[in-house]
Amino acid sequence: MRIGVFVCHCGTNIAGTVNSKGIAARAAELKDVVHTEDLIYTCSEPGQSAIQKAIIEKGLTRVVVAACSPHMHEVTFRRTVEGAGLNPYLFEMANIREHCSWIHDDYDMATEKAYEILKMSVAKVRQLEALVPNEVSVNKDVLVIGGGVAGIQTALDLADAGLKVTIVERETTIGGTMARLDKTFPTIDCSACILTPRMVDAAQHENIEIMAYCEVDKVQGYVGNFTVDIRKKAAMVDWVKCIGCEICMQKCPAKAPDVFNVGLAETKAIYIPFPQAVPKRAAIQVEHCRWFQQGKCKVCERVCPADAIDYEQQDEYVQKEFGAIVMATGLDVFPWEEYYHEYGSGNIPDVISGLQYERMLNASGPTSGHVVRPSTQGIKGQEPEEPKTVVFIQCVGSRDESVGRPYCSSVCCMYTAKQAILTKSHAGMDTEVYVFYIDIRATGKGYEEFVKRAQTEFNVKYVRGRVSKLYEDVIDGSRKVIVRGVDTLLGKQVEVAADLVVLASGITAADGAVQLAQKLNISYDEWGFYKESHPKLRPVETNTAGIFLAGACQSPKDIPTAVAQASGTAAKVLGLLSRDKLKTSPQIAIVEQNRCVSCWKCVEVCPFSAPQKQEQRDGTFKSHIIETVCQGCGICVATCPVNCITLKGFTTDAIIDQIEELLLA
Amino acid sequence: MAQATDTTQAAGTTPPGAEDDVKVVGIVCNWCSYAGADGAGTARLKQEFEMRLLRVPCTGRIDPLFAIKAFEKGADGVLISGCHPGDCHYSEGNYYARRKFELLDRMLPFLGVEPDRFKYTWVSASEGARWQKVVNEFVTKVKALGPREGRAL
Amino acid sequence: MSDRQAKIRELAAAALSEGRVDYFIGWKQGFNPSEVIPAFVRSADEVDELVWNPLAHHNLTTFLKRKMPDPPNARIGVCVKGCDSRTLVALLQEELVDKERIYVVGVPCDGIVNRRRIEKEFPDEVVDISFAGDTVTAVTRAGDSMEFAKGDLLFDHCNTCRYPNPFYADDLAADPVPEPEDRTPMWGSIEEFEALSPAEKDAKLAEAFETCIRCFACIHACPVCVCWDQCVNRSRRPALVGQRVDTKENLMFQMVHMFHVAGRCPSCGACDRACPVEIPLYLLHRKMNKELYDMLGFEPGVSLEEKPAFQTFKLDDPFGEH
Amino acid sequence: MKFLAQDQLQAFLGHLAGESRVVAPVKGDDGVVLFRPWSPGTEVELDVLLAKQSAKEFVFRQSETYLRYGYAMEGEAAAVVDDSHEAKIAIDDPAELRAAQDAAVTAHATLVAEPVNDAPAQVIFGLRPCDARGFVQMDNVFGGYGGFYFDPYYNAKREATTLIAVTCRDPRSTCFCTTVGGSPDGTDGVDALLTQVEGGYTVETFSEKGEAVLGFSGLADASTAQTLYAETVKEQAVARVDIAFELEGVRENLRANIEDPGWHELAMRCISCGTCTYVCPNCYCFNITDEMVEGQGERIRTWDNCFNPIYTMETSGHNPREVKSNRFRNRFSHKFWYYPEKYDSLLCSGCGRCITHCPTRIDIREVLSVMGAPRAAAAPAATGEEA
Repeated sequence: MRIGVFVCHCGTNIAGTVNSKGIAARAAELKDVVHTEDLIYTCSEPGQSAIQKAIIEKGLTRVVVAACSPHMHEVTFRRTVEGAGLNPYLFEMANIREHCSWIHDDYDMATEKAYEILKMSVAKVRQLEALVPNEVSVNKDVLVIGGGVAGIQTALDLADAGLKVTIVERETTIGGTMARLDKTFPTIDCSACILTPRMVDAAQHENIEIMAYCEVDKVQGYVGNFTVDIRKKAAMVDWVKCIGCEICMQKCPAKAPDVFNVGLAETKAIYIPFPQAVPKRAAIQVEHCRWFQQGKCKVCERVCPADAIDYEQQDEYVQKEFGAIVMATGLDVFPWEEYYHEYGSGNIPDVISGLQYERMLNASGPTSGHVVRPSTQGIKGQEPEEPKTVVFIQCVGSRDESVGRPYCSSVCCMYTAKQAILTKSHAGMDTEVYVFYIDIRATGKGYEEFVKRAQTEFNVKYVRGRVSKLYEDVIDGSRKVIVRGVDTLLGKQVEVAADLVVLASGITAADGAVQLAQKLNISYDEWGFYKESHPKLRPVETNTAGIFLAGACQSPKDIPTAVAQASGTAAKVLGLLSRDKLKTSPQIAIVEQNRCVSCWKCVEVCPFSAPQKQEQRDGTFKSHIIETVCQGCGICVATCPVNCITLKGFTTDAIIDQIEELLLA
Repeated sequence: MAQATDTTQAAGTTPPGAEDDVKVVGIVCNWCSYAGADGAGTARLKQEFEMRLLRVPCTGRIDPLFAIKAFEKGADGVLISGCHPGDCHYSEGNYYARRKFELLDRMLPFLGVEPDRFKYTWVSASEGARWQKVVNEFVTKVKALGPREGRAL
Repeated sequence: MSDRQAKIRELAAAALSEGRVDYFIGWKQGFNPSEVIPAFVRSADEVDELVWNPLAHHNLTTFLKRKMPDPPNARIGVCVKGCDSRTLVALLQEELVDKERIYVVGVPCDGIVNRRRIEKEFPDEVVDISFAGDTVTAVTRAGDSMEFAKGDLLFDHCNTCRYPNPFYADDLAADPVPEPEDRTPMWGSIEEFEALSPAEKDAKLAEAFETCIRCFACIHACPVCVCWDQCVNRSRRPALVGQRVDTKENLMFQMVHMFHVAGRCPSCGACDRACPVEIPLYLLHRKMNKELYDMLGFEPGVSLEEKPAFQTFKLDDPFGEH
Repeated sequence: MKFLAQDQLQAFLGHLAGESRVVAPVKGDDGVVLFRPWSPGTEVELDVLLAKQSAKEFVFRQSETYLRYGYAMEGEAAAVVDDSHEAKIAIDDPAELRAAQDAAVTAHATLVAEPVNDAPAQVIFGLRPCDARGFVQMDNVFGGYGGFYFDPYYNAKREATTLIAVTCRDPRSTCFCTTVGGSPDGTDGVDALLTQVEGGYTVETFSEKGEAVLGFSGLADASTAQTLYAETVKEQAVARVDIAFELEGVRENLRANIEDPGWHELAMRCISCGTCTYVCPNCYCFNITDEMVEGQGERIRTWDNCFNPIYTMETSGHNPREVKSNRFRNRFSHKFWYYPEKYDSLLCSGCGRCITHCPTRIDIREVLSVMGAPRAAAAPAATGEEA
């Protein structure tokens, strides 16, 4: 065995705290180590070729690189050693950066620790064996979870490239958040005018199947071969018959809160969210339906020209096979009412969220595009009042530790500017518009200019400072919302008596995102946003091979960014599925059958049913692990009492040797 | 977090070879805790010096006997860390591990190993700060107990 | 007692003469009349050597496990006490014993005498032990005799027994003996050890395991320890346990046994009784079962349906951080 | 013949401890009597006839390091260089490559090995004649009998050991020394023999090592009465040991009965542990293992036993004695057939420990009276895969 040890300086990242040269020299005393070397940037071209040079010229049969985290460069160096003709699995990485030089200050101690980490890696590399990947065939169909703009974009890109795509959308229509927006910044072009054609394209695309009002119930399998159980929720309407004529909706006597319009208006128990819905199909909200709640009514059944109503309908389950899965589950609006009691907890009618205002501005919205004060709505013989003074408050549920949302929602500054401008155009230029902000984040193309326009052209008054309190008061006979805050630029208290206050409520992960992540075994951060595999190098992949991210499910995004990422994701998926066979990791478990005592504990514990009872020539049964099914977790290995199951790359001997090496007096 | 910064003060201040020089083995899963430790490193979160990490795919891979072996071979503390329940990359590994290590945790004191010398916990890939806190608190406790020379286990 | 003995003989004879089993495992008197040992009876006319008395401590289910039956496909009749039946159930849970090939005679039990407690009382050798009601009379070779109250001689797990009647049996050798209303387990003598300081515990263990001779009696006598020839304690690859026979490795050796039977061992005490140097193995296994019970309310071998504790889990197991 | 007064016993042991380590039967807190290194003040347990284990362990260690070795990397290994590299990694000709490699790497592991054989002088006090005879029987194996292997490790300790035995005043029902040619007052291998009499012990010596112990000043000359008393004690003891089976013809019968199904019957209750062989004063099978970490290692000899299921496992995976009853048969046949054939001596001194310590009380006397006697024409053995 000829081991080569390469110790990285990583510039000063490592060498600043660890004597890379020193431990490289010391490593020469370790058994089987025939070559040691320290390199300034091992991952650089010269660094990698140094390794290859040594492998070839000194006939190294094992390689240890002491540098950064294997999560960073294990793949890189595996390729490097493979390039020099060495099996890539005869390589081990010692993490002396993230786990040492970056977390310690004392040079001598850090150096000592780095050497111990290196020794452990050498002990492990001695135990490694050459491994060869398996190949599995790939299912080329793609599942897109979420039918918002990101999901639609990914689906269309993939479908155009010839792949079969299934969009699973939990609402009755695709469109997501964007479908609820009026205009989009910075172009102020109509949101629906951009989106609805794409929705129709998706619906009509021969390669796309839209499964609306469905949810992913269970996911099994692995990259290239996922098996997904999908639950078709009972709409109480036969969608094959339904023609989306809306008659049921007009005749239905039962009112229900209008979720699509964020509660600004009411809809019916049987409903279609909006006129351009795709698919345009009705569904009954059972909890509001008279028939289901009181056992009488059935008006919809009587009026339906297509005889589509089916009160007996049950949830259905379908199972489908996919090669890749794209998460595009989008976002929800931060529930500010629960957190901002100083803003009235939602009890002040004239304090509304940005999304509510978006609906108000929308021509097909509850007020047909008229800007009104909700407190003056629905009063008999009185027209709703148009606000004369409108105040926008930014960063509600963003950049606010006190409500556990330290992050920036990244879209509020811009949509506030947009809404401020639209307020002028809807309610007249004479409307007083204030924006309370912390900082203006206008980083996108044409964004800064857009904000400037709001301030100059539309004379929107930007006040830098937080609003500490909102409360109602009656000033000269008319009801106002008093906005009390501070102007940090002038350094004085300001108070505005507003007719309408719009909160730029931030973005939070979609409701249920975490539960879904757990079904797919992908990781997520503390706010429920899905975690990318690497923030810079693998921004659209998850840690679970074959599962990708698109749009705001990963982090708050505006439309252009979401769409750009969605197309990037599509490209990644295409890259994956362009192959007919996939190499699977060879770091899997294997049974040494002549030692198996047939206790079947492995069969019991495996989450993937990889171990099977295999009949032997003598008629007895021994455990056998199906290579392509095994995911290499090693649960069976730790459960096997005789230790006759070996996890390649993480053998018990390798682990024990590392422990003993470390504890060696 | 507050605590983390507190314990940070003490981090890495022990000179090598001091009598409270202890050896601590950490066995962590590849997907969550190892990545969490990476995160802590990337964020330059200072940590106690004595922790040495061993990477395995999943806490489900860890045989309680590894911990016992470590103690037998002279470890002064053993830390096991993996994905939070529900987040296991292999969906179930940490559930099996949780049972095994709960039993180990309860048995070790009976076998003459002080409770503070063993801990099993969950640190996700995004919890670098938590990792720092876990390491510093654990190692500090082990240091307080000192080395376990001349112990049978 | 003797009625149970008669019934055992009767059931054994029937099973053998009807050809339902190839051989029948019970207990018989040892060479030393004060000892009872396992008996293997192959024909109905041998059944008279079968005995039942409070010295019948052997857990005969050990002879059902992998590699024990001779021939391997033999149909076997076996006697089980309440505690023995729990190891049998544990074996059946994992299909380590073929239900179809065994005929089980359950013997309701009112406590087994720990012979070692008697022997400790005499320097001389005990050659006869007789029972009259709750009085036990022991006679030595020199003819000295001493009387004991049976209650003082019982095994720890008999004093704390909650399941005196077999869980699993095809026939019973007697009507079930009264069972305690309260099935909450009691843990007998471990509290004393629990009370020691870590250093003291370590010292005690060191003292005990220093004398271990690694004879594998504990492991081979254990009914649920089935690896036998493949036991990882013998294995050099992986080398989980060093072959050096010293206190540390001896302890490690026992840890392997303990953790490999965790969740399947009802602490029947077979290992403890088999140990030639009297290492208190029972203490360790008892503690393990106590903790399992506190953790999960789990008792091994009390239901054919349940899975061994470590081959399953609950999403909401009530421990660990969340 | 000398006399050692009971009250002089501790002083006597103290005297012996002056020159050498003293090992004696001592009762532990758990009431278990074992041979343990003796230290002044420690009570010696002579009432309990047999210590749990024989004294074998102190000459033929259960686990003995007899070789320490280390690998050191020498030669030109480290090529500690800076960051500039022009990679020329194209050497096509394998021979040329090989040459380049050997030229480049002179680093090689050198092995340093050093034998270990500590044999401090020791006195094993309070063992029984059967234990002492056990050593004599084992001597054949390691002592180069008939030009066979001479083991320096065993012999170094054996020579440095003085055996002071005590007559079995009260043999147990499981004792059968007389059956196998021994005696409760046997002198085989005994350097000095104590016999318990009124108020103390008579002391006889049978070798130079034995005479050496007479140097103790606390010894008196034994009175005639004491001498006579000792004789009586011995006679009574011998009378109390039963002849357990007919030794005559055992070897032949074992050979004849090798395939007899009786072996299966007798082995039924055997759990195939190693207890009998490990408590036996002369079972000598051993195993050899290397324990190594980071180039530093020890070669260890540890007891093994023929009941170990993998005792005869071959690297091919084939195991000629996979069947339990075959291993069972081996132990008795070895002691009373194979061994005698090779060394012209039995390998059993009749201490009976294997009987009293067997978890299922398998009785060597029963086995030999059944299988060591003529059997009805051996029926084909019940074949079984049990092991």
